[in-house]
Amino acid sequence: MAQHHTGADSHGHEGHGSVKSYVIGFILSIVLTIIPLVVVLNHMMGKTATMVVILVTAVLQFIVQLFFFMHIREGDGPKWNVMTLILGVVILLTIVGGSIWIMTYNMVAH
Amino acid sequence: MLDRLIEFAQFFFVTGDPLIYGAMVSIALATIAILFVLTYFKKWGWLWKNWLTTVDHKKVGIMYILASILMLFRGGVDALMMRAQIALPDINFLHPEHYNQVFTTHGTIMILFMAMPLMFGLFNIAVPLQIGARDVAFPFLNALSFWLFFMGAMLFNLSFIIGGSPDAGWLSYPPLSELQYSPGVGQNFYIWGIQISGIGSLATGINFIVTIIKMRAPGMTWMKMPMFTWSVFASCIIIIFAFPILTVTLALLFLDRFGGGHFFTLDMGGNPMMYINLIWMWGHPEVYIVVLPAFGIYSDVISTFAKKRLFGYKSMVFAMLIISVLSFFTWAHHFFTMGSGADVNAFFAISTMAIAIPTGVKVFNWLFTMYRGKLSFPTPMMWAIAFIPNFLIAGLTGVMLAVAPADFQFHNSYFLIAHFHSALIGGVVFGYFAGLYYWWPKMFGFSLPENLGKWAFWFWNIGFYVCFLPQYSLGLMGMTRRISTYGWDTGWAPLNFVSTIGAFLMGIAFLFQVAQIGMGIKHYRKLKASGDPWDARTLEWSIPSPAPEYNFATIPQVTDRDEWWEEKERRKQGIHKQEQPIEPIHMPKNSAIPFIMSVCWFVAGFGFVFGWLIFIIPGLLGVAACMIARSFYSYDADYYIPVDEVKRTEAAIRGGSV
Amino acid sequence: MAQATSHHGHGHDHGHHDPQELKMLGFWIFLVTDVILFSTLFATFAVLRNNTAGGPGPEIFNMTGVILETFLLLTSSFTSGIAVLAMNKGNLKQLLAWLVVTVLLGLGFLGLEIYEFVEMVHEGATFMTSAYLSAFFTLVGTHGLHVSVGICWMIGLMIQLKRRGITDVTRGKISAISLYWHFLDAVWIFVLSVVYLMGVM
Amino acid sequence: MNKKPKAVIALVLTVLTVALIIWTCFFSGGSYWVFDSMGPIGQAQKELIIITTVLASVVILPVMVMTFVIIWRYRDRPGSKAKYKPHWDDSAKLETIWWGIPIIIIIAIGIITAKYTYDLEPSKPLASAQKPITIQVSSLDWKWLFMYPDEGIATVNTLTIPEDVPVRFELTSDAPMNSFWIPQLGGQIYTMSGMAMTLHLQADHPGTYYGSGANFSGEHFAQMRFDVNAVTSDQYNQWVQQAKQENNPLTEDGYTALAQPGVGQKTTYSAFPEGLFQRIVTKYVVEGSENPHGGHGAHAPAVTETASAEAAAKTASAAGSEEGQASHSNAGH
Ligand code: HEA
Ligand code: HEA
Ligand SMILES: [Cu+2]
Repeated sequence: MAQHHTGADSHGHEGHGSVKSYVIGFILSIVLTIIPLVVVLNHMMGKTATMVVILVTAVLQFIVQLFFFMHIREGDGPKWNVMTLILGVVILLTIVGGSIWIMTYNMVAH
Repeated sequence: MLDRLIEFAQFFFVTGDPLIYGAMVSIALATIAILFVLTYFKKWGWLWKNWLTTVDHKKVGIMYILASILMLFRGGVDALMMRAQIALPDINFLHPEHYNQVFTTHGTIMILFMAMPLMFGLFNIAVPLQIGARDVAFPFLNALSFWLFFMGAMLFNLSFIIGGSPDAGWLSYPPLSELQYSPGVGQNFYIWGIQISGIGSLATGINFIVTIIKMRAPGMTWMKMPMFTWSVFASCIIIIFAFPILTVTLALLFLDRFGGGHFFTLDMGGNPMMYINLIWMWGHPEVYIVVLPAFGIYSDVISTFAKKRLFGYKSMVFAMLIISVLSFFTWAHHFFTMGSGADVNAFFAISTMAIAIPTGVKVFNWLFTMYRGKLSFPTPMMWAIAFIPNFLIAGLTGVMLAVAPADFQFHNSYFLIAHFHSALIGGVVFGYFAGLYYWWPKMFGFSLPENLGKWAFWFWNIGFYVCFLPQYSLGLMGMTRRISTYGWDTGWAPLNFVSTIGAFLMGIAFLFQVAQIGMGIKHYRKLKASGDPWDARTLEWSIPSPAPEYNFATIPQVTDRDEWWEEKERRKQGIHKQEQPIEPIHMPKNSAIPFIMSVCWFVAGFGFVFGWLIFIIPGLLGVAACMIARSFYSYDADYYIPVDEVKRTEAAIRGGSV
Repeated sequence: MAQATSHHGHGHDHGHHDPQELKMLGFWIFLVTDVILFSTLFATFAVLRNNTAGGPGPEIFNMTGVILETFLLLTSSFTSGIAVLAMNKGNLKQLLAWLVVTVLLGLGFLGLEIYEFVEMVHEGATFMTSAYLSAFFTLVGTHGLHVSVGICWMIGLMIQLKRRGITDVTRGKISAISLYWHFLDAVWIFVLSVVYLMGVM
Repeated sequence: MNKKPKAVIALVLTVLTVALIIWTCFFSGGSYWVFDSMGPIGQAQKELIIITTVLASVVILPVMVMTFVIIWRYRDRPGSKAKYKPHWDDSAKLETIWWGIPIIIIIAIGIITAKYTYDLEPSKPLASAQKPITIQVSSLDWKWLFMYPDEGIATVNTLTIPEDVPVRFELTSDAPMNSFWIPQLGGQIYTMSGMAMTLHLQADHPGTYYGSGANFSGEHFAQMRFDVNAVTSDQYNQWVQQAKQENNPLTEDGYTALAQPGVGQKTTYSAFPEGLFQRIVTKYVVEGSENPHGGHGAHAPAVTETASAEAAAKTASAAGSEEGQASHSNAGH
């Protein structure tokens, strides 16, 4: 914390974590990267299962980044950043899912 | 040597059409005239200091509005040329190729370079004043947005005289827009014109969201915010999620054309349908981006001139937010006939219709704002009222189009053209006109002569119906859009002729508006407006017209919705708020970077259009240099206006009483 | 409800909003728009992923390189976080040191990525070969471009830090770049999962 | 100046113009092809249009009337007896009504739409005792090529079909995307390169109908119109015989020339190259493009050299034939 800063705006985003939280985050993300790598490279599971593992670990990893590195829980007042992010993710899923769904029927002969 | 020069000129300039030569000459003459006037009256410094480098939201707003009126003229002339060509069968006024360019530029200019900037202009004029703020959150970025838009628009318009205009429709579907079928530079102009101004739009979206979240005057909770500000917020939510899609889509098309990519090509596995899918993911939300602020304007205008609080405020807010989210789930209704199967069509048909529900709620609430009100009808109110029947027709036909199997019969016909002009003119343009007339006194300190305004109104309104009602019929008679001619045997001639008459009535209406502005300027002393000429309700009317550069000498303390109206009521009862002491006011300094950086973008964009590295490289280097300059030297980009000066200004404009 | 203005620092100006707070929120929203940008690219990639037009497919990936890249970027995300911690302690030297480490890791990542691209082009897998590869190079390349911009930006900030030390303004800028850097890491995870892992599985 | 007469004049003018427009809309010679349906699909679509329009108008029209009434009644005038309640801004009861009614109407329209969407899915064969005939359509720059695989003949910009017989159109494009539309028979569908679409239509009465391209495809797009001649079965057979005898065949070279950009004339050919349609559809398929990783996710089966071109066309067909549909459901896991 920057108590010694007399600047007006030392409220807000400085509460950021500690070395500990960064280290935990780092370790978690490494583990979450290794899991799908191992599963995929060794062909350990069937297609669907592998897919699920890849996606689940990716999402978990994203959450780890958000909480341990990007500190989305911090700051006072309403969490505008979280709200925009959630809406963003909804639109993201729409874009990707919607495109795949619609375009399934319009694959070119290739 | 000379031969090669001529050859180059023939490739570079658009040749062979007297209309275009005429346009070139008039553009050249106008430019020379402007340069001369600026030099003769020694106005270059004034132009630079007061306009080109300004970061004041009010001036940025005015520049947006000026540019958009210019674009309305260009788009309108395009429309009249089209209508002249198809007034009757077998007319040879425009060659087919030229006709295609005209409707493409008409659509693109009207939506991206007329509606969007007019909307941003009104955002800039009204939002900070309505929420009691000194400026937007990022004034520098705001100026940059404007100049990016402006340069993008200029780049796009340049295609008229240099290189050739795009001619693949306002959304440029591939494969038609691919190199294979459009080898000219027109499509590149399209891509870069929109791309450059699109970055600006995205930045504006972010800017206003932060402004509205963070800069409201103390006491102005969300549920006390003026409805226009709410609508801007809802519209900006759509902007920030929709514009990145556009950016990517155009970038991919450009990569196809410029870098040999295969996203949307026919060969090597490309899939043109993916472009259609992507562009509508932006394109559909886009129409709600432009219509939501219009809804906000109607709300403010109607409650002002009904002298009544807006009915159902909470449901209005809720409806608007639902619309902005729902607008992302309906895009496929623009290609029901692509054969995506019954599941897809059924889903998107229903999601589209669902938007009718919140929209309807808004209509009912407007009606009930007027119900038990005391209605007066100055021009802003007339536009607002004319909108309602108009938009009901647009909505009804919208729902008809949303019925997927029925759309198989409507798609790409004049029925569709009529639907979206009803929504875009009756909904969007009328709304922005209402806003423009409403805030005009606040912008310039004088009102516009009402009389000419009413003439303009009636010509627009009648012209609108005469032009577009017949088009519904034409659609049902099987007339398809984007055809440059048709045969006598079709039986479409009489209705088309009527429609063209309507278009020219709207053209006359526009001339009335120009005259109105001209007369206003001429007699501005007589038309001088007070701070609150409409006896209105929201904070922007609590300060003088035009607003001083710092807007509010002291930031108001808000206690109610319609704060200014309540304040007037309180004053009538003799309750006066305690005056806050004036303090030094913190202001951003002017900056030349937005202008210079946008010029650099223009240069780079021009280079990309022709594939000329001698433009691309310096352009991009210039952009980078501007960014670095901003990052390194913006540590003292602001200053304070001392108390004395504020007091002096206030005394001058308010005639002594602070 | 946010009455942003109610807590202002200088105590004498109601129109004054904490500029760093505004910028942070603006920057967050910008990042979310970037999420949308990437999701459009992901959607394009997903739709075109089988359109190899007889050309090479995912079998040509050099997974060792990709795994290395991943760990470099992960680590750099971590070190950029540590840099922020140093900044919060007011330790300029440490801050600069960690930023240098971050930049080096980032450069390593970029170098490997460029190497991978060059290899692929040599094997005949170019941007122009097929829709699949166009989508691949654009998606991965856009991420790479973001990383490059981040590196330039970080170097620029290091120069500014040297000149001006840790102030409110530089503090805001460092917070922004570290956020950006974590964000790029998160995007990479999805590139790894969707492009590489699902490709070779 | 008294304002009222002016407003009245304006109103009268508006009413007059609207009346004039309506008059031209109905008595000026054009005919409403969309409502003058000559086949089952068009008929069903017309019904659907009428049902949904009426349903939607149930709210829209009263609102329209209400608008005028409210504006008239609450205009500010001296001695107005209308109530003025500046602070009345909320009513739970009213709000419920106007959230509720549109919701109900939209649910109704939605259900009807969904039902018709499945019923009128263009790839769905029509119920008929007659065996359908197949016509292959390709949009070219800027003309329409029709091929009759069963009869072995082909035409440009003119289409002849037997009445009362379902026609199965297979559609593709050898030029920028277009849309195949015969308003009096039923709705349109896109023609796209590299894909084969299916559209089933039928004419119930003999006659000549207007057909056109509905999706902009470049310079002479306006010339992409064709006639549809619906004739009796006898006449149809006669026409086929005549077509075979009196015309030249479309050769490979002939097709290459035809596919060049340019406006087309009505032409009939006695024959056309074998498998031309399939070759157009698979024109951009690269030899040996079997995807080693294909088959997962939503993916239309890749076309291999071994697969017959016919099958290729079918599998590539978007919402194509039943086989096509089946392959989708497989693909979707
Ligand atoms: C500002 C612009 C705007 C607005 C607001 C709208 C509003 C709507 N639009 Fe429109 N539309 C366009 C601009 C707009 N549109 C454009 C530009 C195109 C074509 C682009 C191109 O192809 O070039 C287009 C095309 C378009 C299509 C594609 C047609 C085709 O290509 O074949 C469809 C189909 O569903 C559609 C539907 C709708 C619907 C359902 C609404 C709804 O939001 C309308 C809702 C409003 C109401 C319904 C009225 C008020 C409601 C009530 C009083 C409540 C009760 C009502 C009921 C229960 C019905 N529009
Ligand atoms: C906000 C958007 C907007 C606005 C305001 C308008 C305004 C008008 N539009 Fe536009 N239009 C679109 C958006 C818009 N349009 C879009 C998106 C398309 C689709 C494009 C595509 O297919 O790709 C389209 C297409 C379109 C078509 C279909 C073309 C075709 O498919 O072939 C037509 C035809 O009638 C038309 C007509 C008009 C008319 C008459 C006006 C009138 O309101 C214009 C009023 C006129 C003026 C304001 C001009 C004033 C000028 C003067 C008075 C000068 C007089 C001088 C001379 C005559 C030299 N428009
Ligand atoms: Cu839409």
